[in-house]
Amino acid sequence: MATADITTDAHHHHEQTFWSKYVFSTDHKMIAMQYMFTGMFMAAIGGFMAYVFRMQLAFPGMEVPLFGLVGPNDYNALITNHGTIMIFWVAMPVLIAAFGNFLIPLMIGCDDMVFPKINRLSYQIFLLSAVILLISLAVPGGGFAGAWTAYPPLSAQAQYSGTALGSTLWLVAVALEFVAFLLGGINFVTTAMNSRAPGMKMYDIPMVIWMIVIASVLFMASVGPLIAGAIMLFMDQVVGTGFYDPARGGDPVLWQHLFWFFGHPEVYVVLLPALGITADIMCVFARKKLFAYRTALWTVFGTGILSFTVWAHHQFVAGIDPRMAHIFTVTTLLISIPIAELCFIYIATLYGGSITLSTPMLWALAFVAEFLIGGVTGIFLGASGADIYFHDTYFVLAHFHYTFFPIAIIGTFAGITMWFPKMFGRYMSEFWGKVHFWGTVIPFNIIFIPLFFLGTIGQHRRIYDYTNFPELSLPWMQDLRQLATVALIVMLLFQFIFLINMFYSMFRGKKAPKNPWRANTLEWTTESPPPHGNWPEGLPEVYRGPYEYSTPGRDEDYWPQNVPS
Amino acid sequence: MRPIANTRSAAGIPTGRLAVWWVVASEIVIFGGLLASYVMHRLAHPAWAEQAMHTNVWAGGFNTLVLLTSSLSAVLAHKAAEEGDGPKAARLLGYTMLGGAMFVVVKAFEWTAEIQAGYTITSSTFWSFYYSAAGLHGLHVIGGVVIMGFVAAAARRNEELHRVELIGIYWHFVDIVWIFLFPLLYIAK
Amino acid sequence: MIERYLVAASSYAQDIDNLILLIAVLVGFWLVLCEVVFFYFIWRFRARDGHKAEYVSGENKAHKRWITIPHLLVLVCDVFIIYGAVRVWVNVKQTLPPPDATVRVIGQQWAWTFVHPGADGKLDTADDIAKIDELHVEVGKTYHYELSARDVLHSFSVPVFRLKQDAVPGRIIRGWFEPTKTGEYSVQCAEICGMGHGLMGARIMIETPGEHAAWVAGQKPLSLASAR
Amino acid sequence: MSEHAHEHPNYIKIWAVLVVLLGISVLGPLFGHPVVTLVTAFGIALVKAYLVAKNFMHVNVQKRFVAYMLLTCLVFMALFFFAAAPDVMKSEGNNWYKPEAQWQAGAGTSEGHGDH
Repeated sequence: MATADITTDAHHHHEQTFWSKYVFSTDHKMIAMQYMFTGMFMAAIGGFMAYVFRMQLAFPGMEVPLFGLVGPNDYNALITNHGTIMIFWVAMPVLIAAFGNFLIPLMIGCDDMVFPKINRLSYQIFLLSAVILLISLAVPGGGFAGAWTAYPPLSAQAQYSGTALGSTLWLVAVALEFVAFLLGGINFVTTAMNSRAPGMKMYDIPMVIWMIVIASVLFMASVGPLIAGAIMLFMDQVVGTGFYDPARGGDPVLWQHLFWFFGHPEVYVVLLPALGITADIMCVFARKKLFAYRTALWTVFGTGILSFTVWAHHQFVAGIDPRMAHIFTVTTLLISIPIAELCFIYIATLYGGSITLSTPMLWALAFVAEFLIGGVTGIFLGASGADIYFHDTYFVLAHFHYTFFPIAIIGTFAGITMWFPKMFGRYMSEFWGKVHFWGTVIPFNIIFIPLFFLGTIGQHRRIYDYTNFPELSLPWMQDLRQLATVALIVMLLFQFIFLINMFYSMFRGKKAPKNPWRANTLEWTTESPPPHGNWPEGLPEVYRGPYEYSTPGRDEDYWPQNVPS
Repeated sequence: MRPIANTRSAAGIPTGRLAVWWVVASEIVIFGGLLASYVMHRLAHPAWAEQAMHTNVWAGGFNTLVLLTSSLSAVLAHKAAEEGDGPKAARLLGYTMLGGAMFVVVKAFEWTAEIQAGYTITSSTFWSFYYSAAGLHGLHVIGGVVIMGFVAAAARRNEELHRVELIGIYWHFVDIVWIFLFPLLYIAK
Repeated sequence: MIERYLVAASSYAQDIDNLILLIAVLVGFWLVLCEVVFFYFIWRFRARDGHKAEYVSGENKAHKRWITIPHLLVLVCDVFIIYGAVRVWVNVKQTLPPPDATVRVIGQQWAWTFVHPGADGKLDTADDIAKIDELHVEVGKTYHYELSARDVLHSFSVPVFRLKQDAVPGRIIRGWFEPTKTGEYSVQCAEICGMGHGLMGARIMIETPGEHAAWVAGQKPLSLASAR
Repeated sequence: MSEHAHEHPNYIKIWAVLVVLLGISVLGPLFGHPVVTLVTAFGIALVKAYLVAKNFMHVNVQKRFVAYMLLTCLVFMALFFFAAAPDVMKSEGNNWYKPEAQWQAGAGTSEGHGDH
């Protein structure tokens, strides 16, 4: 990275040591890399957990290779932490923090985040939270085992859970993670609002930036009640208060409201960045303008606001007043309108395009195709009458994996393969990228389609051994479970191809030029990788929207944002 | 070294102030969630009125006065900073910090008396809310005083004067939270 | 649809299955339509030499029609689904028909206690029958259940009834069911409740009036103390 | 740095008003009438918060979206309150009740409702 030594008048560089360059860096690109690799590391742990408990489900009571026997509390701790890690330590850091950090300054044409030191602090708190979470798995009594939703009284009182220290550390880790993302979110929003390149107006901002910013706003506006709830839960655990103890005037249902008031917007917090990444990739590789940019943007605003009004559909049968269910059924089904509209916009964007099926494009298209399945199965759960039956079955589980997997895994791979040349200045192997793509997407469907089916016939969640339920341990059901487990192992093994491809390409891949995909947005106008300060020759100015592909009357089929007309 | 990004202002509000507004917005939902939970429980338990009798209205009222006054000196510091008078701003911020410290000291005496009278955080859920909500607010006061110390030290040297306003906005927000906590915890009986 | 694999044994099970079928048909239509168009576009507009992409902004009315009309149609489908969901919900959860008998269902770590009213048909009398993990009901009769939890959250789930209701400590929740088929079926706990959650299954025996009377007659009444 | 176009109001006068309002809210309960207490406690808290936000925080001279942003957060909290209250605040509802809470309510005074 010799380019980092190019200095401008405004920047004087002293020799960067390993520590100041890679560990205590305030450069947004380095912080993005820190978030990304920490997220990948946590994904490996979460994936390993999935392997262990899927093995237990497929072969109950068997000693799982690399782990050993899975006891009931181990099982509960594994599923709890799998969920927590995959959402809070994989989807959030990679989709929002890593891509947000990397893309926001580059795509809006400025040299860094507005508060580089707060940015660094955000990562450090995040790292601390990850360490605390990992420690919580190893403390006496075992890790927290009350499901990622942490419903009290199970989560609040050690006499019921038996994991006194594990529960508290888990809660502290989650709370710290929220603090990290609040700091990061304020940085993202402020940067995108204030530091745009001259000439970049509201409708000139690339979709992915809008989405990350809206996601950050949603996060900031929804997480507060849960932070308050976490303080109360912490007090219940540690001090012995009775906020959630009905015998002492508390109410366990309060936590459910506090949790899901955050929990549902949180779905959109991770969904939106993935949608944004996909939109940008589809436009580049279809050589098309995003269909109805303004409509799409306002649809996303609408989704964001609506997402605050639907949370209690997670609680239909959880003891809320049955009359409230009607309101939340209506709002939940209403939110299908903007999401359907976005989906139509994505499909319409392909119309009349010139589509190249490169690796990033494959991931982006797979995101849309798979997320559709996750989206429509949500309707069953949002409709109160049908949810009576489906609640807490594997149908729910398969549904949200069909949303979260496309978001957190497919969306992430789309983003990484798209911006890898910008991040490291080299290409990844297309061939191995495609092998990895098919090796991930096909097994993914083989894992979860059987689980949809098992859920539909009444298999309930978070059970470590179905042999206790004669109706659920028929031989053919066990076969389906084994099928899902085998597919999972295949999928996990294929991830090694990605890791090898990524690390090999990072050092040995073919050198990439500034703009390998012939894209319009600003990040492609600087070096690959961009030096410290991003544009050594001066920051760019913006003259048009981000999606001017195949504009009539031009020879080239793209028209970068920074080229004067 | 501040990035160029920090000096841009496409939204029409200086970056620092914009960020503080976002901090305030996210704090609103934190305290909002806590207070909404408290109000629900309070309305559900009329019997808590009896517990609330044992809070010290005069201590709470005095603390309200202290915070209102400290807000006054904070806003006067902002005015001084805008006029470019760093040392005066620093002195006024000093009064605000003094107010914050006094608030915490009064709180300490008040809590000591209550705990000695047997009203601890686990006595009942009313007291749990009382200590948790006031405690969270108290942490914000302490945090504000600490940050204000740094801002005042810089302002004394006529540096970073815009930060006087930023810490002031935060401080007024903490004040407003107390304006609601005071009737909720002390007066409603 | 579900009935092929799981018996529908309550009066409202069929309604819930029908609602699920309705949703499946409506969303299935949209899913298939979207996926077909999506993959068709990918194939139809693949990159070919000497072929440039069209410039479609999508901002004018003629273009926008392609998304506004479908999304209005989605709205129409939503209205049908809401109507169906609310109707089922009101019937299952909100309005309770007058009961023939009431059973008390108590969840605790990690077992279900079922208190049957006994021969006199009333709870809290000397002939109540308390059973662990065993619920006996009579086919064709309307039951109310009174659900509570002793320690943490549990969820009273009877898949053949398509019924599920969380048990919350500190609350008594009432609901109803009417068994329509005899047999022995599974009762689950569908809310994680600690280490033994995976063991917390019970059985429901749906009996003919004769069988049920014989079962009641064969039980020794339990003392009142254990019933509450 | 931005130029503040606004005039600085007389802060001391606003502070004096706030202190008087504080006095009223402390003395309000002495009348012993619940409605009076309600108004003096929470009505005045709203007025005080408005005065502080407008004059000390200068919300009124910011770009309009700052006020909208803060108000939106408050609206979300109100939404949260009204959606959670039917479960948490009430001691009985459609087909459910809380035996503990009803027992307490029966033992305690029924007065105190409408405090807020």
